[in-house]
Amino acid sequence: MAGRGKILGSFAEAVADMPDGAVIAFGGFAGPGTPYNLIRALLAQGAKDLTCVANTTGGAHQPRMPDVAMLVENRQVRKVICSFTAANRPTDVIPFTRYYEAGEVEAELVPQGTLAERLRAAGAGIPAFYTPTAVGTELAEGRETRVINGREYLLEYALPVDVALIRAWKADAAGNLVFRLAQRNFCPIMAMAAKLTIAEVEEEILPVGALDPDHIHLPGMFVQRMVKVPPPPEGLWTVRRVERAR
Amino acid sequence: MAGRGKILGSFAEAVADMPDGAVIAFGGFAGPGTPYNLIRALLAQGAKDLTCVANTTGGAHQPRMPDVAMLVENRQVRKVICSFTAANRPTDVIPFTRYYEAGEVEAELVPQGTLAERLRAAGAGIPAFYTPTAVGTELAEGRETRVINGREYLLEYALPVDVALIRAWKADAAGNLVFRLAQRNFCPIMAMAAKLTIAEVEEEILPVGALDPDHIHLPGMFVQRMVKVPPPPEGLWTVRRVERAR
Amino acid sequence: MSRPLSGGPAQAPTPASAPATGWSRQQMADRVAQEFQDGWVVNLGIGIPTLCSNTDIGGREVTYHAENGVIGYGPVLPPGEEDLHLVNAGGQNVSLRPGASIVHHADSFAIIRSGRIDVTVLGAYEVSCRGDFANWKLAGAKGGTIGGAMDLAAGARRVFVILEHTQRNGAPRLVRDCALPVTARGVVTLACTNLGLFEPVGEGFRVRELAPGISLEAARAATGAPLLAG
Amino acid sequence: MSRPLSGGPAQAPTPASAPATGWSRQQMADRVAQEFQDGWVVNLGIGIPTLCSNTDIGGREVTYHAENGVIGYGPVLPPGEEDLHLVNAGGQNVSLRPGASIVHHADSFAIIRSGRIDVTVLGAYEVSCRGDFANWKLAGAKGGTIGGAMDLAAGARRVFVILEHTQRNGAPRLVRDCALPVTARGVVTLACTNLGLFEPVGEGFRVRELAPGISLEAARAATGAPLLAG
Repeated sequence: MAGRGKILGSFAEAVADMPDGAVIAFGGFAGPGTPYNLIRALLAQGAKDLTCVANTTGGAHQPRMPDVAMLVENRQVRKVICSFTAANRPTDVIPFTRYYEAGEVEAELVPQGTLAERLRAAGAGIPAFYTPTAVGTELAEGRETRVINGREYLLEYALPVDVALIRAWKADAAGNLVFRLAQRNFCPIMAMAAKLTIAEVEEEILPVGALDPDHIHLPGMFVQRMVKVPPPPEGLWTVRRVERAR
Repeated sequence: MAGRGKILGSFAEAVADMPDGAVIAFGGFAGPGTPYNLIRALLAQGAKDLTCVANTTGGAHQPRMPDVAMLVENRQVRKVICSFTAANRPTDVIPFTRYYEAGEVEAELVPQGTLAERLRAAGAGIPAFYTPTAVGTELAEGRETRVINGREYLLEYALPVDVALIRAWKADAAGNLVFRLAQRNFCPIMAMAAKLTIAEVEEEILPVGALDPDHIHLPGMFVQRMVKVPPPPEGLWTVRRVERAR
Repeated sequence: MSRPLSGGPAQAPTPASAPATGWSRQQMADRVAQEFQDGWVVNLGIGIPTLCSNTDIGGREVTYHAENGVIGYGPVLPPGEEDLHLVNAGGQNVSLRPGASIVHHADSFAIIRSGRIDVTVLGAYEVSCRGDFANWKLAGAKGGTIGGAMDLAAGARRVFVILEHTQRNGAPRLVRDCALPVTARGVVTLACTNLGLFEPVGEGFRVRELAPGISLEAARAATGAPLLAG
Repeated sequence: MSRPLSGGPAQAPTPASAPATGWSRQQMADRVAQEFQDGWVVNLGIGIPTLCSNTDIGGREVTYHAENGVIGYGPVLPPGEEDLHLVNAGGQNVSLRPGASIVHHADSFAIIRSGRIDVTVLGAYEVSCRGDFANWKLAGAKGGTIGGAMDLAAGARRVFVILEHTQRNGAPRLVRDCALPVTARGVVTLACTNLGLFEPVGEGFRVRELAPGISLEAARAATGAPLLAG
């Protein structure tokens, strides 16, 4: 379980072979866990016709950090699969909205727990499952439901992805990852759902064996490439976000 | 998130109100994680007509430690749900076999991954899911299957339990648990599938806040009762097991 | 963290010449937080509900759970004191309480769907007297903001909503039937507005409490379904 | 951990007066372990397969995964040196290799079902030339020993089986159709017996290699399906 060359020297190198048409999952929830540096590298790399799986396309906060909506603006995205395709507050307008309303990008709106469970199912070899979420709503119209023990449930399918881009706190050269606090969020389940996982790592990547096996949140078998985030300003780090004024 | 009286002084007290007919999951895999002390207390408490969910009913090893088969021998069990209902080696005979072959106890044989996933589903509010496991075997005969993306899958239902009995390494008074190495196995998912979880804990139970939130394997909301395992001989500890001679 | 609490017995209505507006956003959150029972696991939605975690609820202890897997967070931290790795469901930098733990997103929603959340408090555009509510899609909008709301609505043991009693044009948000696409049906047990606390009971809303200065007549006039006195 | 390896070119058969029995249990495990490629994730079943983790496979590195969520274990430890919190799928006290990690049972089988296991090596009672195999239930038995075998058989990228070539009464275990209830159908790509390495190829077994002293005729006589020479 040696390093096997999982550690790369640059974000550009890490995403250099991203093919057009890839299905990419982006970790992160409101900042922590978001792979800002990998998104920036993907903007420069230019792969097109992407399907982007993420909790949001990016918020209405300042300062704006690299987000899925920037890939949309850069004409790299065919479709997004998210639990938010509009701003949290009706009075806000997020950058994604203009492209979506103009029909320049598709969107599949998925409840957040269903999104998480579909990714988890893909990583668990479970092709489909039933959930109580969204029963009786517009999202369930025309779809298959099933009554189990007297309650109605909606059939949902696994959501496998080609690539997961995530951010972690600590790593060893074998790819074992540790997340700090709210940074964990979607990152482990997206990696498990992916054929290829690329992680940007905040601390120096440790030698194999330096992490306690009981503290590892994502085993190295799920992580193929890692890049250390350099100090700012070269590397992008999470900053305090403020609500955009109404 | 104070202690809320989760720490009890004895195993007898912890299982005193176990009702007849309870569905009980027993953590543990080949030793680590097995709640030996709670099983011993349950033997003394005497609840009957139990359904026992566990990986095995106990092996053919020596020394024999408290196991589900002892509850069977004690006439407390109506049914077991396990991934082994015979000995690993055809030449061994496990204590359970005599009662099972005599029709004195029922058994449902479930593939181990399906057992784990059914417990996980119960703890995740997922009532049913599809799995590739056991398709084309005797276990799938007469049961519902479904072809998804060209492959055949078997429909499986969640397995909720009334009580989970588990063993952990460290705990705090809020019920947050940490398992050591192979001790984790079924313990967290059984607790998540249970209405009531009782844990025997190997180390002194720590004050609330003493555990690193990133190192907790099972949040305290899933654990209602804890008992510290006393030193031997009063408390039962895992011992080295040897294969019973053929 | 101590804040003045509203609620309690309704006071005499103010004169009609200065129409009472009832509770502020923080007062609504404070009033709802008084409903939390000792030992509850509570999930707070984006917007007004997140204000509940700043409310002093006396000796009762509740565990705040956020969709991103943070279990046991505390008040929002002031600028300069934030931990940038720690946010609640609204993206606010919060503190951790002793005994906190972290899980990933799938386990966080396992907690939600399996009924481990004693109450979720959500914002809403509309709530019906049958307990339906709508909070994810505006009329004519192409996009939506579901987040964790549909999972919470389907999985939590109780669903409370907090919303302004009327729209800006005066149209009621407490109605017989939701006009907007619903988030879930028949799940809301308590609606808190700036005018008071209201329980959907099928044929109408039962008035649990009115905000100071709010008369039953004023509340009725602003409501799109029957109001049943206490 | 270094052990003498068998395999390599078959040697001349021993005289018929002293029938060759081929490989020992450890030699079968050693031979199968030589098939492991650098970087593979390998799951070893109870019995003979667990012996593979003691085999020296040179500079290649594989990660041993056990059903109980231990990822990256190493050789079995001798009495007195065990860590009682650490067992493999066979309940043996093993060591950990650097880079090891631990997951719970549901995540362990997530790894299995999602195709992350490059190969599983399982014991078997029977294997058919179509790649079916049986390893969980004996004829007439009421109970069974499925363990993780059905999940592994359905999920692993490759399924190897290790078994004695014949039953004690001489009846073949490599057959056209399994007589016992199958564990999975059409999944076995390599069967290692005391007589050699055999690949189920539909109409029969292709002979990859014979153990030292084993003739093709002797292997044919002990096999219940056509043997196709390499």
